[in-house]
Amino acid sequence: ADLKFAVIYDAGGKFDKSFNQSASEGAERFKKETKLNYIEVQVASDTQTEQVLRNLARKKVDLIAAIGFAQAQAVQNIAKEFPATKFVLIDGIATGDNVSSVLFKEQEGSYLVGVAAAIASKSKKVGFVGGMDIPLIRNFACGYAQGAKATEPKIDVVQNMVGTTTAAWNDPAKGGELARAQFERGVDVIFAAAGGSGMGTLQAVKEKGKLGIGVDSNQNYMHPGSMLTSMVKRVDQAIYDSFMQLKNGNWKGGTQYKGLKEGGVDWALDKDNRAVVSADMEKRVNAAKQDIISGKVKVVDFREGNKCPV
Amino acid sequence: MNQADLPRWATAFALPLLNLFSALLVAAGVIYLLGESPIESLSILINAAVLNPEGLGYTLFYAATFIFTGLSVSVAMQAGLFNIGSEGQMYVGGLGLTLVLLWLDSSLPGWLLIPLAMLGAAVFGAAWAYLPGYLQAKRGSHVVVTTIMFNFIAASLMNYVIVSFLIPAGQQNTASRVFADASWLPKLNGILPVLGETPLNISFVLALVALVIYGLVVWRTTWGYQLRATGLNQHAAHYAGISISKTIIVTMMISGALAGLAAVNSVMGSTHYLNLNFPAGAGFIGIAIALMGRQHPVGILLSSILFGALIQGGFDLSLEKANIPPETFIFIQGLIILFCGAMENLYAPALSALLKRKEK
Amino acid sequence: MMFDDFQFSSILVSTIRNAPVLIFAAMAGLFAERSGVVDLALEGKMLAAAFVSAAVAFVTKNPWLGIMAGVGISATIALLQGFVSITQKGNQLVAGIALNIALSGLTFVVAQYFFQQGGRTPDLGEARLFDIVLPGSAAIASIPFIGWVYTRLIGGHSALVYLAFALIPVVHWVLYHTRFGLRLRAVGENPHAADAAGINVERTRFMAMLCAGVLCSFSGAYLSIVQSGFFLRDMSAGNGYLALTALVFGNWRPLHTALGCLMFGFFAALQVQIEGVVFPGIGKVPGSLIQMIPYVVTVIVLAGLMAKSVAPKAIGQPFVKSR
Amino acid sequence: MQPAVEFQQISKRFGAVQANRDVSFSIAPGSIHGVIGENGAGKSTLMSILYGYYRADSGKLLINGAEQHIRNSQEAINLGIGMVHQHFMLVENMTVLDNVMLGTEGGFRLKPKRHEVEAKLREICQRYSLEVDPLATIQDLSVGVQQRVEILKQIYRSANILILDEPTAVLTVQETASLFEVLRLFKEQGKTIILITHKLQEIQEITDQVTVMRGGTVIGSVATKDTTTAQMAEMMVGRPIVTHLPRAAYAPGEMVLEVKDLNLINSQKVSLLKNVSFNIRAGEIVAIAGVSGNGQSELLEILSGMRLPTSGKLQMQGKDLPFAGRKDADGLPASFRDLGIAHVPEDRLRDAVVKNFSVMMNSFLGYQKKLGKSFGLLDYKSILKNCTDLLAKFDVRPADPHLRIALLSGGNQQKVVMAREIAANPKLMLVGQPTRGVDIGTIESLHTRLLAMRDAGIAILLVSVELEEVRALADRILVISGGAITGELKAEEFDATEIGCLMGGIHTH
Ligand SMILES: Nc1ncnc2c1ncn2[C@@H]1O[C@H](COP(=O)(O)OP(=O)(O)OP(=O)(O)O)[C@@H](O)[C@H]1O
Ligand SMILES: Nc1ncnc2c1ncn2[C@@H]1O[C@H](COP(=O)(O)OP(=O)(O)OP(=O)(O)O)[C@@H](O)[C@H]1O
Ligand SMILES: [Mg+2]
Ligand SMILES: [Mg+2]
Repeated sequence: ADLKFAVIYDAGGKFDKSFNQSASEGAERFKKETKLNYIEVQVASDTQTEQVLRNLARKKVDLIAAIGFAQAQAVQNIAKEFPATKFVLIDGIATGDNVSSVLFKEQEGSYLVGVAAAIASKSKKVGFVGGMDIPLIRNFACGYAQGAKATEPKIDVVQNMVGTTTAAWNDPAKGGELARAQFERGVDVIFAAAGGSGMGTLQAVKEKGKLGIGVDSNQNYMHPGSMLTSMVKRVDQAIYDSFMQLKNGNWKGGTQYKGLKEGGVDWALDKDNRAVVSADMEKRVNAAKQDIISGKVKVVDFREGNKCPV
Repeated sequence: MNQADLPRWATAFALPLLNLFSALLVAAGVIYLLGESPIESLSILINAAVLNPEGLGYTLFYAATFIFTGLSVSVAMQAGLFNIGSEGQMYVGGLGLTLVLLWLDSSLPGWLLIPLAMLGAAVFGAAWAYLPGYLQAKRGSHVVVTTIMFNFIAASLMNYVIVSFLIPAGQQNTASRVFADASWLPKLNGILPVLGETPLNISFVLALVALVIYGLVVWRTTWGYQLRATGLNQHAAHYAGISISKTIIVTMMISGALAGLAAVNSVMGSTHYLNLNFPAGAGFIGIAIALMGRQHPVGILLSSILFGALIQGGFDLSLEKANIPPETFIFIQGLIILFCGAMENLYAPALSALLKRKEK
Repeated sequence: MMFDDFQFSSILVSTIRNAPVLIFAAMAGLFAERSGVVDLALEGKMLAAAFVSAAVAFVTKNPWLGIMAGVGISATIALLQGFVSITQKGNQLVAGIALNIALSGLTFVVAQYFFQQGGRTPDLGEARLFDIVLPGSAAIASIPFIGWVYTRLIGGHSALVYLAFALIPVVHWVLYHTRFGLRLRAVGENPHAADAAGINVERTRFMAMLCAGVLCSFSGAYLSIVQSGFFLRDMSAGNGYLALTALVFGNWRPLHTALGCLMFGFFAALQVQIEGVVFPGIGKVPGSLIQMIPYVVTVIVLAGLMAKSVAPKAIGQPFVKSR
Repeated sequence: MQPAVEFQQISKRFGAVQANRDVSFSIAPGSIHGVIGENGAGKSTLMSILYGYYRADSGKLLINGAEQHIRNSQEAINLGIGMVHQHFMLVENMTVLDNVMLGTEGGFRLKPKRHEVEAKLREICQRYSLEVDPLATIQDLSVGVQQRVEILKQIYRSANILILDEPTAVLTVQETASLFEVLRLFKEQGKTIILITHKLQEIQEITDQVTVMRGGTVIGSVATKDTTTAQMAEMMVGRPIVTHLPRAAYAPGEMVLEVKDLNLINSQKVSLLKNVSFNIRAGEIVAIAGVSGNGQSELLEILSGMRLPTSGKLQMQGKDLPFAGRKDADGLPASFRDLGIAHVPEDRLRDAVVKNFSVMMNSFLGYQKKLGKSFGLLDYKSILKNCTDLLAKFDVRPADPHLRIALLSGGNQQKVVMAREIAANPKLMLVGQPTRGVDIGTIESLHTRLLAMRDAGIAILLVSVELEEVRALADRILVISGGAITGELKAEEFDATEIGCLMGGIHTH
């Protein structure tokens, strides 16, 4: 019989223009290429996650992709219960031979866009708008600040979070307002890592003629000309790879950390932001990228000590 | 339009059923417009939520939480207080039991640990409701407004506490560590294996007990009498020597404690860790349940099960039918509340005319 | 970042941008509640209007058509709410909460059905409502203080912002200086007296609901076609409840209520500004705690300064001609 | 001449209750027509039908000879009918002016008409000597003045047929007199007036014709000058009414309540009670007479524990009443009850009953603590038995313990309250306006109860604005004015004129 695949999105949903969406793109690409179908589910709570995982495992799905750290515990439990089923978990760690945990070094990609922002900023004030105030998002902010400060030591990095509940991912009005407030304080480049709220931020950026930086997937296409770049987190690639490996028979469990070196994160340069990125900027950002890959520059992971060096 | 001239069976059963039916009819229309067969959808839903034993287990699991939040809102309503803050009280209640467990779960046996953790949940929930109660009683600040504010404050506070203190080092998930097995609530599938792998646990039984106690206290005791008198006529309550402010504060604390206990089901019965936003709106659903169930134990039980079934069945249905997103069931919940909770008289004139004609 | 980084000018401008969502909704609530109908469904009407405005603006490429469509849907919902609360004499709190829940689900389902973007509408692009630049801004902008006042504080907002602020005196005038206002207040305070004076209580309440529907729609339109540029599920984000709080805070009086809205707008702006600021002596306060500021302030204000607010007497009670 | 109003076979039913049954009678134009009857006889219902508030199930209504179908109050108003309701129909937080304008505002803007109406109101006030400030807010006005506003409204609207439903129930003697002056003026102007009242002397004093109702039907319609109050009473109740109730000789016992230098100053720094001192012994009825609003309500509230005094010494059987050191009176009435103080408050619907409770649940309000058994469980079996007994003993109609108390008439509600307080077997009974709005049959039975309590050795403090009631019950009369006791009389010294002067604050001695 054909192999069976499934993707479980977390509460953000498949269309979050962020990492869930990225995961769905990866699965979609796999489907196009292999003609193998997959099941999609969105869960609203941790209890449901376990229920769905168990149902899928019972239905003899071969590989289940669980998107988001919130599913870690449920994957852990079900993986133990169903050793024959394989799991790939994004952004979280679960143990077991049948689990592949994929973590991204968001700080490295964020560092690069921080460098770009610092170069692009005329006012030497750059902004960050985060969604919900959680360590993952703070890690984005921290990498961004490290990149900006490394490029321009005197630079100001203004940071705001939209909120403290899941509603913070769905409040574009506040996302836009935070951007406007930052502009009034002199900020002219903003990195938005806020899901749906970030859409509002980037809208405001466009409206005020400033520069914005997208997150997770390449969001440059949204407002060509006012997008400086996007910090891409290749969840799609991770999903695609994992599905492919299973198909090709070389799937392996274990924990992987994907940074610049592994191609897990990157900055986006395409036709939509070509005009905004100067040759000098491109050179300097790529240099920073090489420095990180080579280990010359070490970007601190906020989550390790729950604090940011800058 | 007057319910008074209808027999009891009509107001208690016929009208609510007619209303439920109407809500489902509207929902069926929407499902039809979405391009799916309403009848097939309904049968999937009923099958997934009620007929399939495991589905029923999930339905009752959700219902257990809703019974507690529904009771929380109801008891406050009896005193004339509209407690919108059950959500926040449940959230903070979850912190209470978590602190107890993080502290003691490695050293105490389950039979001691579980009651202590529940106590922690109740105490924290009550404490979170104390201030709105106090401000209402002593300063006349609207409890509706203060409890809404306290929900927001709880969300920020809990975010701060969880993110800053509870996430174990090196973990990504915004949640506390997993509690020791001793604290896991016994599951009912131990007694009823037919329920299969569901998180349904003894807190459902506790919820039933809470319903009975609620009914007894409110309708059969002096304190319940005083509570209701206060809710219906504060002047008369004062005249009767009832301390209004004490009643308000104590009621709010009981309401908060019940909301806090609502956390027990999902945190100690299912996830076994405290995570961000775990109440997921159960406190607000409690308002709907209290209103729909008319603050009556049987009503609360039935509406809790109905809502549990909608969540469980709706979720399964959305898995099978790609065109029906789970949000459809949020819409249907709203419809049911609207028809059963606010338009209870819709069919009263017609029904009473029908009955009259029969009499002749 | 240091404490002196804190910019008062930015807070003021931000306050002005934050307030309209609340002002429209609170004024809507004011009409409904002064007539005796509790309006817990502000949130739902706001969401429906936000969605319909955005969807129609997107399809027609015209924000004004979007706003009009939003008015239509919000008014329709308000009348439905009226049917339940006034004609059917149902529990008004239940009706409000039910509509909020139903519309939160329905807007998602419909948006998903038509646009397939996870309950989002596409970006409105040119169909957004843009900020108005006052005449002569370019010339005045460079004058130090006056330039800022003219181009940023007074100018540079969308038409809806001006509408919101213009609404405050208008609502005050309607409520206290017109026949409709007099009847509205009477019906909300003592419907039996109004009835005895020959006033049609139900019709007056329906009129009030209609006003509430129309005003509330602007709130939704402001969210989607001014502030965000698209519709997103649940984007009302509790603003309807906050508007009700402002109403209680303002004792159901238009000017005081508007003040309440501005206060919320101000504290939201303040909170944005002090996030990440190092306070002398205290250090950096965690962002999640700073998020609490508007709510903590509300509680303090309600408890301290303005204890006992007096609601319209007949609020929440359907009008029944007997005891 | 055509009758101004003619009822033909009017019937109206509420659920099981036939409120009006084939009511037929007519009212001559330019006359004052009295309508009397027991509580629940159907008077208010009939008038509500005339005013378009309810619609009759059957029957015809003729106004000035023409049949009319009045569907709502607006249509009644258009026909020149005005009504002053039993409970005032005023919007409390609005001014007199706005209340008068309501429903007749003229154009969309209020301003032009406001000036016009204000001028006209001042003119009317002058012409009818009604003292009302058009710009005052209703809630700041005393009931008497609020009543005047109701009348003012009708004059302003130039109603030709004016219905007054128990207008004098809350008025003082003086206020009633001035109301009647206005009514006589109306009559001179050719207006028709329908007056409902439970006070038969008023019928005697002012009406031309009187219609008596009982159980929803008309018993008869007679010219006032051809009848006496005793005859009317008998027609109403169906049996003769005893007006002078027998009582035992005055033999007061031990001291029960001592009040010394009682003062009350409210939050606006107004002194409501000034150095009030008096005492009550067992077996006597002490009445506080006075125009309402002179501090007697506050006095009752303090003595029942519902409110704290500013200063003063209060002793019950030689022991201080327990309010020392308290910040508010929250919960205090319970301790007062424990000392044997029972209280029948002035505003029974607001204070003494919970409208949405059944009669049974109201039958122990205030005594709930005593009924708790183990775990505070209420013993419904004995509660039901006690309640049924009380209903029978006090002849409450209907004697259904499970009926919502709001559905009882005011008089029957009052019987329930009185029954409850008497059953508590108190040492001191505080009674405020026990017979306000109650029909004479019920008054008779309530008075009989109070006298029986006195004879049984209970101390009773009666607050009443009805001098007739004071005369019928009191052993000693204290007159209160402006928060101070201005005089004391023994029962045998009763003199309406002197009391009237004392009530106005004029000392005669
Ligand atoms: N709104 C109503 N619904 C049901 N029954 C009513 C209603 N109003 C009046 N009744 C019934 O009609 C009867 C007559 O009531 P009505 O108010 O006319 O009496 P009344 O003569 O005015 O008494 P009172 O002297 O106490 O004012 C009552 O016995 C009551 O049972
Ligand atoms: N909604 C109702 N349903 C049934 N009966 C009613 C209703 N409203 C009033 N009644 C009846 O009306 C009768 C008299 O009512 P009415 O309004 O005249 O009493 P009241 O004004 O409170 O008494 P009073 O004038 O003596 O203070 C009562 O017998 C009561 O049963
Ligand atoms: Mg009457
Ligand atoms: Mg009466």
